[in-house]
Amino acid sequence: MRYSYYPGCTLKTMAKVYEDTTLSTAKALGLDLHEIKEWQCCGALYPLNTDEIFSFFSPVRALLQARGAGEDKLLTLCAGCYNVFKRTNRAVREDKELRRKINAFLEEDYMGEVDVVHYLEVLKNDLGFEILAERVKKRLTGRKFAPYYGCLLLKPRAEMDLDDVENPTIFENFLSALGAAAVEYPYKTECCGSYLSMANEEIASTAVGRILNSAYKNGAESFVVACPLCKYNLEEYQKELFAVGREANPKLPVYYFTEILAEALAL
Amino acid sequence: MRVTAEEINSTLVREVEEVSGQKVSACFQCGKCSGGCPVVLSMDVLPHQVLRYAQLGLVDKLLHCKTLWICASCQTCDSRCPQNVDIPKVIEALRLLVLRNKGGNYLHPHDLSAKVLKNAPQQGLVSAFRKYAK
Amino acid sequence: MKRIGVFICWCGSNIAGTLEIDKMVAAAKTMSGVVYVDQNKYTCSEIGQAMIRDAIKEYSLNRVVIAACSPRMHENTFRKTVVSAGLNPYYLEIANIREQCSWVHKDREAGTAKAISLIRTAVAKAAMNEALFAVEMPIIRRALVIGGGIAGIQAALDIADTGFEVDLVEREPSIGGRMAQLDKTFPTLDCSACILTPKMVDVAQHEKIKLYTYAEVEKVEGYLGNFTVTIRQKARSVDLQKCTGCGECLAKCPSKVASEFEEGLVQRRAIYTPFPQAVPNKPAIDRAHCRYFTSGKCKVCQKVCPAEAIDYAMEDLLLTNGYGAIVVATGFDIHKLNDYGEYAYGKHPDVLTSLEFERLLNASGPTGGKILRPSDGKAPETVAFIQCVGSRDKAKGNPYCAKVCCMYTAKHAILLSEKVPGSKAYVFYIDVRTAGKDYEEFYNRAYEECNAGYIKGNVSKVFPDGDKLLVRSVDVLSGALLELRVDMVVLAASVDARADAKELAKKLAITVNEHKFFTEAHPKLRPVDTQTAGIFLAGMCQGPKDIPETVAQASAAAVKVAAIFSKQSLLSNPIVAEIDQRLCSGDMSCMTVCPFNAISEQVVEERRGRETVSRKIAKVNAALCQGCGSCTVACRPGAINLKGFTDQQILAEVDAICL
Amino acid sequence: MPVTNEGFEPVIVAFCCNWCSYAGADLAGINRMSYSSNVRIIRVPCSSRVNPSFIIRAFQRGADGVLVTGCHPGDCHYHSGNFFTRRRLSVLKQLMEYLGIEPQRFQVRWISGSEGAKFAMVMNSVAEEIRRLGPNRKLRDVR
Repeated sequence: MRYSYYPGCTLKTMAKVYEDTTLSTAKALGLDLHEIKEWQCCGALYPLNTDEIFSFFSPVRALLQARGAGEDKLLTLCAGCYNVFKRTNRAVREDKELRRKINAFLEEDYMGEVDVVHYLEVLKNDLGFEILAERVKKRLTGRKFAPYYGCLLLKPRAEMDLDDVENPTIFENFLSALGAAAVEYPYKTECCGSYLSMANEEIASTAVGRILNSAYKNGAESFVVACPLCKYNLEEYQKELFAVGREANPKLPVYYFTEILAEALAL
Repeated sequence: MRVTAEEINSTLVREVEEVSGQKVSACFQCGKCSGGCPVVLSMDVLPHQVLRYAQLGLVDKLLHCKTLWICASCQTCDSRCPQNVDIPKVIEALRLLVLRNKGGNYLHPHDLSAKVLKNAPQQGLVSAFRKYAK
Repeated sequence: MKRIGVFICWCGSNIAGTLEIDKMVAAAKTMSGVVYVDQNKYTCSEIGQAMIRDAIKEYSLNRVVIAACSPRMHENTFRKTVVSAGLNPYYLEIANIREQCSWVHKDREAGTAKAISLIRTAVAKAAMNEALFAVEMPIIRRALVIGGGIAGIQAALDIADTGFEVDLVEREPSIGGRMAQLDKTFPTLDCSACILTPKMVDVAQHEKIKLYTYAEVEKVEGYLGNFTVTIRQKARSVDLQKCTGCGECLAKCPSKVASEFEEGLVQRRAIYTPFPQAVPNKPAIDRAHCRYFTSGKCKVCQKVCPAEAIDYAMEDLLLTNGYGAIVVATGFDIHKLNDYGEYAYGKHPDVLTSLEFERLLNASGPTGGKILRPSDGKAPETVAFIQCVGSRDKAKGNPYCAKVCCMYTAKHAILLSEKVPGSKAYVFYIDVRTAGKDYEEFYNRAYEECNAGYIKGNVSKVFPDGDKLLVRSVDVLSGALLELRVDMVVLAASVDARADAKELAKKLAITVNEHKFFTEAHPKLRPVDTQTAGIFLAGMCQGPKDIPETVAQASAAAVKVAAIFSKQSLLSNPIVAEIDQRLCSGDMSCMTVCPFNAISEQVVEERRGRETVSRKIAKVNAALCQGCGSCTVACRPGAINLKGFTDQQILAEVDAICL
Repeated sequence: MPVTNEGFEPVIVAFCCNWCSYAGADLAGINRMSYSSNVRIIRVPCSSRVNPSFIIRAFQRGADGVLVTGCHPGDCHYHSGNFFTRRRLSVLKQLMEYLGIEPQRFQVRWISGSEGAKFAMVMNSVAEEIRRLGPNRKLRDVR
């Protein structure tokens, strides 16, 4: 199975481990990832205003590259990139006027031919969690993870269409394929504070505190995430919460799901 | 607070509706947005009140509220809104009304803490500057 | 030879005061085919009508034009007049010179000129009028009621009490419907079973009512007065004649399945009566869950049955009966909450739907009428009631208001305060809607006397938190953010049309709206009728309504049925479409535009030279046709005409007007 | 000498459906709402009974304007008849405009049985528009 692959800025720097474990696990599972050339930052956030056009170009150019390489799927990892790409692609497909405007600026016309997929989605739909379970070399029996979805993977409800926004199960099913236990806790889809941590740290810290408490109370030993920003917030504010003594819980490590996948595949 | 008929017909509200693509009149004030907002405790104007003030034409009040800089666009509210109002889009439009004015930047690079500069992922920095500055 | 008489009415001074009668008389005399013209002060009076009758006889008139008030006023009066003089009623034509001339035109000359034009138009049409005959159609004076909830029960009893036969078809093993599941009813707190059960027994004992439980309507054909309906009597596997209802089998059956009647809170057996007061109080075997039917072994019920009533070989029976009218009373479904993960329904046992809570209240329910938490069997001290779950929600649920939730939640809050002293109800609402007699007072009682806390704010999320539930909401009015730890959450799940409403509508040739509720013929003036004559609606199947409204509509439907049955036969409306077989191309465009499914295909055999060929053409069912004429325009070869309003008649009118 | 429209009294044929618009006309009468006497009504069971050929025939026979009125869409006595009217007559309207007939000469209006005042108002405005246009010369038979 071949995919065009868009890494995004963070995957090449702060989240190098996310990319490394993705590439090694994909290879082990027989998934062929081709990084597209000359990609630019996706813009990190999907534009929420109707009078913006320029922020669509970068993702559409990447999608055009995927199409040019003869691939029908573009794989992403960072939840931010996934959100921007998936929504942009949907907008191009559904909004005729927007499509006309975007194409007026581009060398080639893009009509939304490529599908945007997340690695997690590929593992579920293209490989299949049953097959993944068979390929696991070292089952993570007895390990208790709190799957943390965050927002960008799932929302907006109508546009992302990855899983149920209130009761998602894709992480849980992934974990059970690896032989690990998923902790059920009601904060798994509550926002971690996102980019507020850049300027309003107090708010992000409060948000993380609630998630941490809930996961811990329900028996979690660590978090699994798919987003570098979620990982940063969960890790950074756990440190601070302990430093100021507001939270009595021990620190829960935060892993990218690909890290534990690599472990389970004994890579 | 006093509201006049002129304010209710404010053209600024039309501008917010145009930039956001949302109809503020669709909101029937059920409050489901505010109840579920993960950062609502830090807001001075609650999400449902953003729409109520907009319905009353009190855009000026909205342009000066903290809420615009606190919303994380996590889309929890709009994924539950029974009237299909995308509140993050309304807040984005208000934020842009501020940012597009002279001196409207909310965040400058020198505001960032050393910790953020050292450890924060690019994704977070790019997002913050897209939301907080021109 | 057309011999047309024209009669011009003064209507006192209503017409004569503003139009020049003499000029009209003079003009009418010159019109083609007119052999007699007269005037009268009040044509509708007995003297005026006698004058027409006499003139018809004396001058051998065979068409009559009356220039007077609107035909919507006196067309029927004058049709009877000409009939009494031996003419066909459709030989009459009316020129509306009062509402359309004398009352609206002040200029005497222009008004008179227009009146003359209208008379000329009426004369031109009358000259082309053909005799039309209403056909007498016998009525099968037996009604079918589909659905055995309170709506169907009431309709069946009311029809039967007028002396006509009724068949009541219910698909569950017992009648009773949703109302049987309820504990008390608002706003009086009558016990639901106490007022419903006697009616159920009445149905079973009424000599005019025949009850088909565990049965469904399979096929419907025909029209008002003469429907042919096929009913599928599902194999109950229990012989109702032999069964004594002793209940031996119910206790011994080894297969268990979630009880529909108890909303899944407890289990029933595979052989079951849905609830203790069931009518008939005899079980049925749910073959999908019966051990014998699924594995071929068991037969315990047969062994224990003292009456030898168990019959595993029983098969579905198809019964075909004739009915003159049908009442549809199929009720509603509770909205599925799959899209409301934020409320933790299904994730935490103490999050219930309102109907599940209703069963907890009920003395014959799973807790014997005690309000106890499913998780630990303790009485809840605080209960959050969340309104509008799936209602007023364009994004994930129904855009409409379910209408009953505000009131039953007030009831729940009141009953909670009675059953669990010291408890507290929090009601989270968007708006409280209490339009109805004594409803507002009932709601007042909930918060004034029964300690219910009403909070304007839709709950955003319920967080299971140990053995408690954390409810997060805003108080919209104050802007206060609420985080309440409660013991139980009750969700006012919306009401949906039945999942299979569309299929039934198709069988009945009636329509549904975008939410699959059956549509009434007119939202204000014909709220009980469907647009298919002879089929009526009662209860929630037409849209959300409470019990009093349902009962009122059911009784109204019964009167509509009785009104039809009060006659031995029906006179058909002769103004119907007619097909000229020779011209019909069989392209069936007419069929696609007919709102009443009155046009169907038929195959006719025709001689072509020496050969006999068969070809497809359209056929009008005169009993179904309502005479709108839409088909006449759709017909490309011009093979369809509307009797009484033929192309030729209307073109003659056009020509006369434009003269 | 140029042709003028002075003293021109148009003939306007109005097809009214029995259940709404004809009842509306009756109501205008009952309330004595005076309107232009140029309008002559032909009663049809439903506006969907009006064949486009009737309209063309009226113009050929010298009508200066034709009006078709029916129940408001959604309120049709026959449930869906006026939806067909709307579709068919909008096609005819385009055809008429293509032929060079002024759009005001042929109009379709929705008037309910309770709208007597609207009936009178529509009749007046249509009559006024057609009076301004002058006689229909284009489609009239040469007679």
